[in-house]
Amino acid sequence: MTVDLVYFAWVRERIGVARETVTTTARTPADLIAELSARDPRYGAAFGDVSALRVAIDQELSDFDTPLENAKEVAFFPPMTGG
Amino acid sequence: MTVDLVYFAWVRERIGVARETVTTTARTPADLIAELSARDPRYGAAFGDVSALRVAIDQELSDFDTPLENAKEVAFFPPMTGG
Amino acid sequence: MRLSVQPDPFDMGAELNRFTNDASGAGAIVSFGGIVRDDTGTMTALELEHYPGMTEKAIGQIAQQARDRWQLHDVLIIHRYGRLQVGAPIMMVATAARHRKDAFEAADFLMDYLKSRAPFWKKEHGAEGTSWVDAKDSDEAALNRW
Amino acid sequence: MRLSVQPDPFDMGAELNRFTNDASGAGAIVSFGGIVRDDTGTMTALELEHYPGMTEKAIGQIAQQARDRWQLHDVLIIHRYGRLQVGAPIMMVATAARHRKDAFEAADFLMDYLKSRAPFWKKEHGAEGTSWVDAKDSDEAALNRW
Repeated sequence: MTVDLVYFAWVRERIGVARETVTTTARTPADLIAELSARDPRYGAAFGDVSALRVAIDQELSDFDTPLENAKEVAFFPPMTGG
Repeated sequence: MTVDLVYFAWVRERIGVARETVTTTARTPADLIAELSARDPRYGAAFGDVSALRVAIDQELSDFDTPLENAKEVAFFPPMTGG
Repeated sequence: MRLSVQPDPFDMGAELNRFTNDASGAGAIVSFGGIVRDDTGTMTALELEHYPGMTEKAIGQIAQQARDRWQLHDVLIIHRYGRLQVGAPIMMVATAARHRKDAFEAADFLMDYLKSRAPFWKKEHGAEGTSWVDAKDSDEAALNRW
Repeated sequence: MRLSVQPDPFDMGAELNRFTNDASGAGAIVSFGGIVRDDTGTMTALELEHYPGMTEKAIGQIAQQARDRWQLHDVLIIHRYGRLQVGAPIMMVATAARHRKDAFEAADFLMDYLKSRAPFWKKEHGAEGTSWVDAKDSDEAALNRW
């Protein structure tokens, strides 16, 4: 499948792009992280500590083992600091 | 002793005056209530249900058995409804 | 710290802005505003009686308790008395703190105490006469939270 | 119900007055305002990044949860993004209810959820460079209150 990946805050800075489209066989965000980290060390630097990461599938906060199904957009970012 | 009595809300309306000065031997607000109620039925109407009354001695919320000592001003009123 | 007991209406937004500007360094500002509400649809005015002298003293003590208990940059309390129109502001409190928890808790505390410990009494004026507003047991019970 | 995600500054007092006027029948108005705070004395600006699309969606869901849970006449949420100056407003929420308990709890709830569930990230700009603001464990823990 083809999915848009979007990154925010220091995740974006470490990966070096704000948005990219990838073709993947990953079935969950955890799979995606493993696949990308194997491709390039930039992803390892951004995804190294999963406890410091959050993921949204199609703009809904999700878990790392939530099935991607037909997701169009997956976002990775640090814990939010609004308010 | 001589003490100023002040009344608020429906206590004032039932007694018919907002302020009066009385000479009394009462040692507590409870004594004062008993003494006044014996003098005139207006006081009985105002002080009949002590659970619906509050008292302040020299502008500090007090109990009915707090000693009056050298109090200058004793106020009787219903439970407050500020805010 | 501004504590005002007054008959005149006030501009809640203007008071909030002035308070916020003066509380420099505070990250969190909480305000509460009370508005005259007509529950029955027949109220023409709300009359607030108070105990001049004791009112100012009680409000000062309540504000001081809040400042002793929470980390606050500043506190604002405005409370009106006299005859108020439906929809008019009755009173407001505002708290300024570094952290939102202090600002929220202190404002909530101030309201609970002003409700049951500041010497005000409300009388509703309506088409069919007047009636004193009874204190609620729940208001007295709310003090036990603190 | 006005929910706004915007780069521009806003006038907290004017927003509060408009909200109060529109919420006719409400007796209790609670507002929270967040102000850019310089804890270190070296901050030159605060930058807020957000996730366009998800931000509006998340704020709408949080507001709806509050309306489902408390008796509210109205809710206001304004949240800025972009580069903000020290002392400037970051965001505000306001709640209008018949009773003060609903207004206080709902505003407190909205703040806890906006803090940890709305996709904003803060970066401090200072003389010595920039740094991302870490989320606090206490902010995540605050959600368990509800």
